[in-house]
Amino acid sequence: MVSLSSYLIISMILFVTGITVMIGRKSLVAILLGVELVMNAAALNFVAYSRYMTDNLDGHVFSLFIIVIAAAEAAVGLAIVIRFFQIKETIHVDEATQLRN
Amino acid sequence: MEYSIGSIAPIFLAPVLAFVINAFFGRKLPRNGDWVAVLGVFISFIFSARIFGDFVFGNFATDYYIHKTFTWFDLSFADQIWKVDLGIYIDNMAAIMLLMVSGVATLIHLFSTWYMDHDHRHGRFFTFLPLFTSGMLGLVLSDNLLALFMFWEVMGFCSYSLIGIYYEKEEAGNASIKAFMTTRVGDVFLLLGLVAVWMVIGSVTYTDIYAAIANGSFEGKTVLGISLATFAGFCMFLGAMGKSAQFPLHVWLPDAMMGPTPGSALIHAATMVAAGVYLSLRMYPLMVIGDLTTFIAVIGAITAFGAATIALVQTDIKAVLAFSTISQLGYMMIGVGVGSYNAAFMHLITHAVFKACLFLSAGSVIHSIHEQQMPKMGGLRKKLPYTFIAMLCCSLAIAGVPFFSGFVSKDRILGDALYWGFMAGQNPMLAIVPILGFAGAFLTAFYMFRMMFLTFFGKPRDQHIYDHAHDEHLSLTSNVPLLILTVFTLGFWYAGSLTGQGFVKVMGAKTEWFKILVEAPDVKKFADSKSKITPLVEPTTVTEKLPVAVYDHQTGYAGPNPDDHKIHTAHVVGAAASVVIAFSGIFLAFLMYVKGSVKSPRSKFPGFVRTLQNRYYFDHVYVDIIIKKGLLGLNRFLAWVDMGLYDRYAVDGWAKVNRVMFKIAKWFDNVIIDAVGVDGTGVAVNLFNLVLRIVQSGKIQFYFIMLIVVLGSYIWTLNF
Amino acid sequence: MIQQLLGFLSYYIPEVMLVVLMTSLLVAEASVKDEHGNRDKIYAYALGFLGLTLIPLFQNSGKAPVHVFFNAVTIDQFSTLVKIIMVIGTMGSILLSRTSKDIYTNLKSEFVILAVGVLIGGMLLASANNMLTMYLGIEILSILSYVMATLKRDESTSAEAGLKYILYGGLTAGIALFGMSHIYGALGSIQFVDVVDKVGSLQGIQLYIVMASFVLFFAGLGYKISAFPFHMWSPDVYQGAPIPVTTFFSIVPKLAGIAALIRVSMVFFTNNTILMNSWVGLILVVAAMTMTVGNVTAIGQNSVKRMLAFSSIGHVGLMILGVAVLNEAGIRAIIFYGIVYMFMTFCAFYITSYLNDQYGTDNYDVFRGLIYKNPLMALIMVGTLLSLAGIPPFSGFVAKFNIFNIVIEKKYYGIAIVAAINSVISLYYYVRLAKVIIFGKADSNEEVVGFTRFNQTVILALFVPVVLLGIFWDKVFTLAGSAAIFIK
Amino acid sequence: MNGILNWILWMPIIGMVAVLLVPKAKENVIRFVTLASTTITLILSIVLYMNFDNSTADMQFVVKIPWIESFHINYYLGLDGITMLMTFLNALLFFICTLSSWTVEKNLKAYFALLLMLQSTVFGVFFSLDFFLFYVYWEVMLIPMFFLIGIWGGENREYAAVKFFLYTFFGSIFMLVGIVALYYATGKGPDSFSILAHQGGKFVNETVSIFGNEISFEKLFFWFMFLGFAIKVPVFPFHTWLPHAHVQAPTAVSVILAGVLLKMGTYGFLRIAFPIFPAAAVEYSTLIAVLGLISVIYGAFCAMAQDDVKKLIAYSSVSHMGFVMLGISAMTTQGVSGAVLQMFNHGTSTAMMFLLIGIIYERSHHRWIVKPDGSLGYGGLSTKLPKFTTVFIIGMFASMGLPGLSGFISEALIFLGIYQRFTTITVIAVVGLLLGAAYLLWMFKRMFFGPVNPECEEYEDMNAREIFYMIPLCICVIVFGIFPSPLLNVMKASVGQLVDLLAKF
Repeated sequence: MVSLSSYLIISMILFVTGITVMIGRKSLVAILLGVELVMNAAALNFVAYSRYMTDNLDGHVFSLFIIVIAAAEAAVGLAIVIRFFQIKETIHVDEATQLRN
Repeated sequence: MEYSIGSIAPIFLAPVLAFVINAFFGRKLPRNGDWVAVLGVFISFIFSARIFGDFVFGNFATDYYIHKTFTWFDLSFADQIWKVDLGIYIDNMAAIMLLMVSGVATLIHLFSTWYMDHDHRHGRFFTFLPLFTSGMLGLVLSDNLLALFMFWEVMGFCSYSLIGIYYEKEEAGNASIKAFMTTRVGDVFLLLGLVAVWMVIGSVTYTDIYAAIANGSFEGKTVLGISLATFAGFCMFLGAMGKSAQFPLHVWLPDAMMGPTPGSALIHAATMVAAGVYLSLRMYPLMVIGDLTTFIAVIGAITAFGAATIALVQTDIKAVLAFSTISQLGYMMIGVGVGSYNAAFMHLITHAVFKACLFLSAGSVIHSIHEQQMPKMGGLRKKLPYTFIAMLCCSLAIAGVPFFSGFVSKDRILGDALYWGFMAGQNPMLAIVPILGFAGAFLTAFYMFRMMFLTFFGKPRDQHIYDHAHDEHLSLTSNVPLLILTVFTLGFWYAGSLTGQGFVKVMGAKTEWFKILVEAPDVKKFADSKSKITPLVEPTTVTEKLPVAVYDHQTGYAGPNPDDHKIHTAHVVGAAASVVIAFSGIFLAFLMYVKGSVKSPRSKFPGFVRTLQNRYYFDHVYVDIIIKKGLLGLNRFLAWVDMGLYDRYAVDGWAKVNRVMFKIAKWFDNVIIDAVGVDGTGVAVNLFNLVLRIVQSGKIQFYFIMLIVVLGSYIWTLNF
Repeated sequence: MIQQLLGFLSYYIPEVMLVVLMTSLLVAEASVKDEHGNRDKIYAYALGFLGLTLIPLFQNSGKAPVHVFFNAVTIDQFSTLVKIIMVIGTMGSILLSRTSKDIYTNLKSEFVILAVGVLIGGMLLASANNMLTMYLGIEILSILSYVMATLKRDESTSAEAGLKYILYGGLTAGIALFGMSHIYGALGSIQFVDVVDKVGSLQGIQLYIVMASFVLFFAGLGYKISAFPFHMWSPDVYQGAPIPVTTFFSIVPKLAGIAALIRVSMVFFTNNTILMNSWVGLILVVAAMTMTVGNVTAIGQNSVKRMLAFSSIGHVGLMILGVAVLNEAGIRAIIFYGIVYMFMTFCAFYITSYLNDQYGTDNYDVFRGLIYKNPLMALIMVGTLLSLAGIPPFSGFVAKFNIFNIVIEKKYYGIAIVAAINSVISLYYYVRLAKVIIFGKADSNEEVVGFTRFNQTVILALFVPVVLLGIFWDKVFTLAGSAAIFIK
Repeated sequence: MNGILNWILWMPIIGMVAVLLVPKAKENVIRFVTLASTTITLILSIVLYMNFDNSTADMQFVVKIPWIESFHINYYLGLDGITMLMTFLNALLFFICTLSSWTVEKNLKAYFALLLMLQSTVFGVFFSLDFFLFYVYWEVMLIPMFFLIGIWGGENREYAAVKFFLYTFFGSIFMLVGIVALYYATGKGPDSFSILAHQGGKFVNETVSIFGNEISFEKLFFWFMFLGFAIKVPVFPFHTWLPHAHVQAPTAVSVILAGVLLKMGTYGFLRIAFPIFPAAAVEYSTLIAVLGLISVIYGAFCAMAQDDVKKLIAYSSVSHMGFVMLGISAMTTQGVSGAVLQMFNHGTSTAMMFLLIGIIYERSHHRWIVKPDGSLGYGGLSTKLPKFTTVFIIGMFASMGLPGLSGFISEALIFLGIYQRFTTITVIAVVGLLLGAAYLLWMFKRMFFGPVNPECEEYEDMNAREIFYMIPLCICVIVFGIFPSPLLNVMKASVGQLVDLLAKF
């Protein structure tokens, strides 16, 4: 029997992985992927909670919206990364240090 | 006798009016308005003379006084009553002072019209001279310490202006500041003493202070652990020391001769320096209960002797007179200290007369030959016969030769001092006071006649100067004032007897008038007088005529007891000694400077002579060490601390702190992230590197780390 | 059902109008033939339409508060007022973009479209009444903002700004979502209407979970209002983005974020003392840190835009204090602050923008001696700076005064002192710029091109409220006071 | 008569608007419009004085109009004895400053407009009986000052202007916190922003909690207010903005700064800090007195070391305002009366000094007593400029506290007052009098005595305009030195009431 805690643990792992990727990886695309992971962790939580803890479908609806939003965000994000690549000819995150005090 | 305010006020107001007229219109008036000044002072002389006449010849009572007050300003609100009354207080002493001040001042003004005739500061001089006089007259008239202080300061200002009248000369400017500042040292203490008395006793009117002393209000009151009477008396005496040029605040007086000679005459004789002694006399009861008399006597003795020694080596005729003034003021203070109240006051008057005359004579000499240095004079008695007569009489007076006024007054002081020092059972060390007094008297006789001989006798040392000296003619403005003053250097005016010791009486019933009329304030008589603390109806006239009392020393004074035969002995011994000392001093001067049979011992003590010439290095210590090195150094240091240190670092430092904070923030971004983080050595990033085995980090990611860390810490803080 | 939905829509006319506007603008832009021609018609249309949306908004402001769309959205005084401010803010930014050279001519209508889109998101956020709508609002707001930040697309700075914005936004949005999910788990509902009741009865571990999750949730909102420690993106983005965008960013998303934050705070923390105490402690620290970091960092800036960006962080710190007090007075203070801050920001950015157009940079140096070149603009700029610093008689003072008021009413003296010290720090850098403007010597006496008569009139018109609201603020303050949050 | 305060308050603003309407080129018109405005204000303030009722400590000529009703903030003006003196001083000094600014060349129009604005704000500070209004005026005053120093100042004017602005703002922002705290402490009632309503020690027993510590409300907010006012006075150690501001400010602004603005600080103590927090004031009076004492001595020491004559006078202001603080901290009738009188007298005498320095500056274009290279900047001015010297002597000796001139009575009263509470401090403070004389005389000697400096040969004596505007000050200094009653009678009821209040704690 799959319990709530299993889902929560998985989502926690997803979350931590996502954060770690965002912090650690140097590729902009990888960082965007990290964002997706974090969002998916949340979406998973919603669904799991909706299934186990509550009697409504709010969580399910929420996770659907998350998927849509994540897609939109990824689209915009990739567009910006492409723009960045066109200008800098790299997607290495450390190149984005032009703006500073 | 009733006095309306109109018969008293002109004494003070006439010279003030003269000042105002001269200040505003002096330049437009003929002769720059000098006649206005003379007239103003003369009017006050007329009114003073009337009061003097009434007091001395009309009433002839020791306790008669006039006291009128008016409210100056009033701070009363609801049930708090506090107001400041000023008033006029004339007793015998004040009446005598008024006559002396206005009389001497009139003559000095008259003389000045001649002396200053072609001077380019003529107008300015005659603006301040009447103000100066009015300051002194106001001081004498006032019934309380506050008004006294105000006039006291006005005189300080006038002396500043008169001494610095030739301000284009460097020394004049310095001398004027020195005069003002040195006296100001005393003044602020006088103010302090005044404030202390006022706030504890509730009034600074003389009568109220006397009443407070009689009622014991001073007992048990302390200021900073010292009894109030001692504190206040000491502060006031410091004020008196400043104005009356007592050691160690005497340094300004010699320099005060930078002004025109008649101005010096006014400062040295009738007005400013007299104010200090006058204050000491007014506050004599306070000095007594404050146990300050011994201190005063010792200070007086040191001043009297020390100034006399310095006078020995002076070559400038005015400098000799200046130091003699200090010395004589020392005698007056000895008089105050030893309880010789009457004689001290008499010496104030006699000294004023002969010192004014001496200065005017010196002025006459200087005006005639345009030279102040005595070594360049000599033989002038033929050229300046009237001046010579005047100066000789005055010198005899100051030396204490019988029949002259100085003998009467100074020898009474010395007699009392002799008794006080040797016979009154005091600390034997205090015998130093009469010893210094007599030694000073000898020196006085010597240096005065040194001056006389160098100036008027012998052969001209500088023939050129002698030849160009103007001959003297009798004229109202140039030498009649001298001669008038000369007349009053005779002793019988004051003593009523030729010798001053009561042997040959010439004035009948009024013989010894001075001695009878002037006595130390008997505080007990004031015990019931109305206090100022209660509101008075204004204008109030408290003219009281108390029963005539025979001169009778009350117990409670440290002064000599007239019943004691010892004092008589002391006076006789003192008089005899004085005469001997005076003549021996004159004789020694004669031997040294006319006969030349005694060599001056100067060459044997070059070091001591140099010390004397440098006036015991007081000026050096004050100006060069205390002021220039100490005070200015401290000032510069503090100013540097203020702007260079405090303002720059502590105040502007706040801006710097902000900038540093900003730099830290920037450094965080740049160094930690770029240098440290990118190179893989930064602490935070490096930790992640180790854990995650991911090689590098970047700026955006640093933001992430910060965010996570802070968020984590928020959660941690909130939940545990 | 349809009838009910139409009934709901009657409250939602402004948003609907904006959606219509946005789509019609897309069409209109597509029909523009000359790519580099001016777009005055589009501007006139957009501004006029935005002006029209104010009418239903004002109508809404008179109505009784209500939850619409099945508790998903609430229309109350507070949200309506915030929306009005946001609409005016958008109009101002759009007006600025018309002349600004910072936005390429061919992208001008794009700016308008995106701004209207962000406005829609902001409006949704301001009246969001459950976590989903709130999340949607944040994301609509954010995603369009990312694009706006990258609008100067040929420049690396702009691209970098967009990049930073989106990466940071993605992370915080993810974290916030994660937080929301746990809140949902703990409380069993995403509706604020239900949350209010359930929060009151929380016990033990649940309390901790909710608190911790809320902190995560706060990351999403805190990032939009750039509160410490979520502020780091904002100076970079503000600097990299074109000036009209920066202007827009410092008004609309911020206000929407604050509105959401205050609503959430009221929902979660008025019914539970334990939670409330924790939250107030946290938010006070956040506020103190936000203003301190913002003001201190603003000191050393040489770019005016960047300085204003950091200073806006400082102002947000003050506005957050209005959240911390959790009462009507706080809301009132925030609304008033928002109104005033909007006008001040406009004045400052307008003038900066024109100078930036003239000289190609926004360094302090371009302001040097402005008083000799254009005295009126210089005086307005100085007045605005003084107002930002909180000097009477300008309205910035009144706004700050109100913040002090609510804080001291709650007896948070410590934070009042921090705010006071921050005022001094902020004055320091504002005066630094004012000093340059007035005391500096101009290099040349050339006219500043951007200040046409029309633009000057606009700036003057924007400056008038800055002064008037500092003197006669009673009416506006009463209006702000009517802005109650409707929860149940 | 009731609206007269409105007229006085807004007359300068009317003048300012008029000045702004005049075309820039018509400089004489601008000057005369300004002069007309300040003259009318002066006349109105004299009318006010004549209609003033000495017998009551209540506020007179009260104007009260609701302003911000949500907070019960009123446009609330009133006048008592202390204010009356300050009003007259303000009107007089601005009248004189207008005349002394006749020769300003740079941007005359803006200068006069700002000057008039400054006058109005200063009146506002003195008249306000509503805390909010008071604070607004207090702060608005900074703006014209900032511009006046920053634009028309000397070489280092920017630094001075910013420093003045920031320093004062630092103090007043804390005051704002205090004001708001008072509003809530009195329960947001209709009088909660009224200054008068808070007076009388109503907060003695209240406490506040800061970071978990219970602190007396009075003590805490007394210090908040203290900070605001002490910086304005300025009391050591908050004094360092003053020399900068004075040295850099143009003449008229220095006059106003020293003559009126510094008095706002002490006025704040008398009107706000002491009556509202009497218990704290009494408790900390020793500390205030010590700070005052340090100001007196330290200011005097620093003054003596200055080579710049304006800086010297600036430090002398620190010293003299120290006396005012001493008088205030005495909390006795004499002390407080003396302090208020000293506020007025320092206003006139320092104004004279600054004006005179301005006059000589117009001729020499420097202010060095001793130039940085060690040579004298002036010398022998007495010979060249007799009229100037005469006026200078009057101003200098008044500043020094010479009896017969105005400074003396106030200083004497302060000493009488302070002696009753702090004997030791009195004994040390008299040294301040001594030092005061020393630095002034030394400066005077170096500037006026000695041979005529070749550089000074060309200087002209004061012209008719300069003499004309010095005359009123000379009259004030001399007449009020001899007859202080006109000033003391006006304020004694107000002072008495304050002292009565403080005596209860």
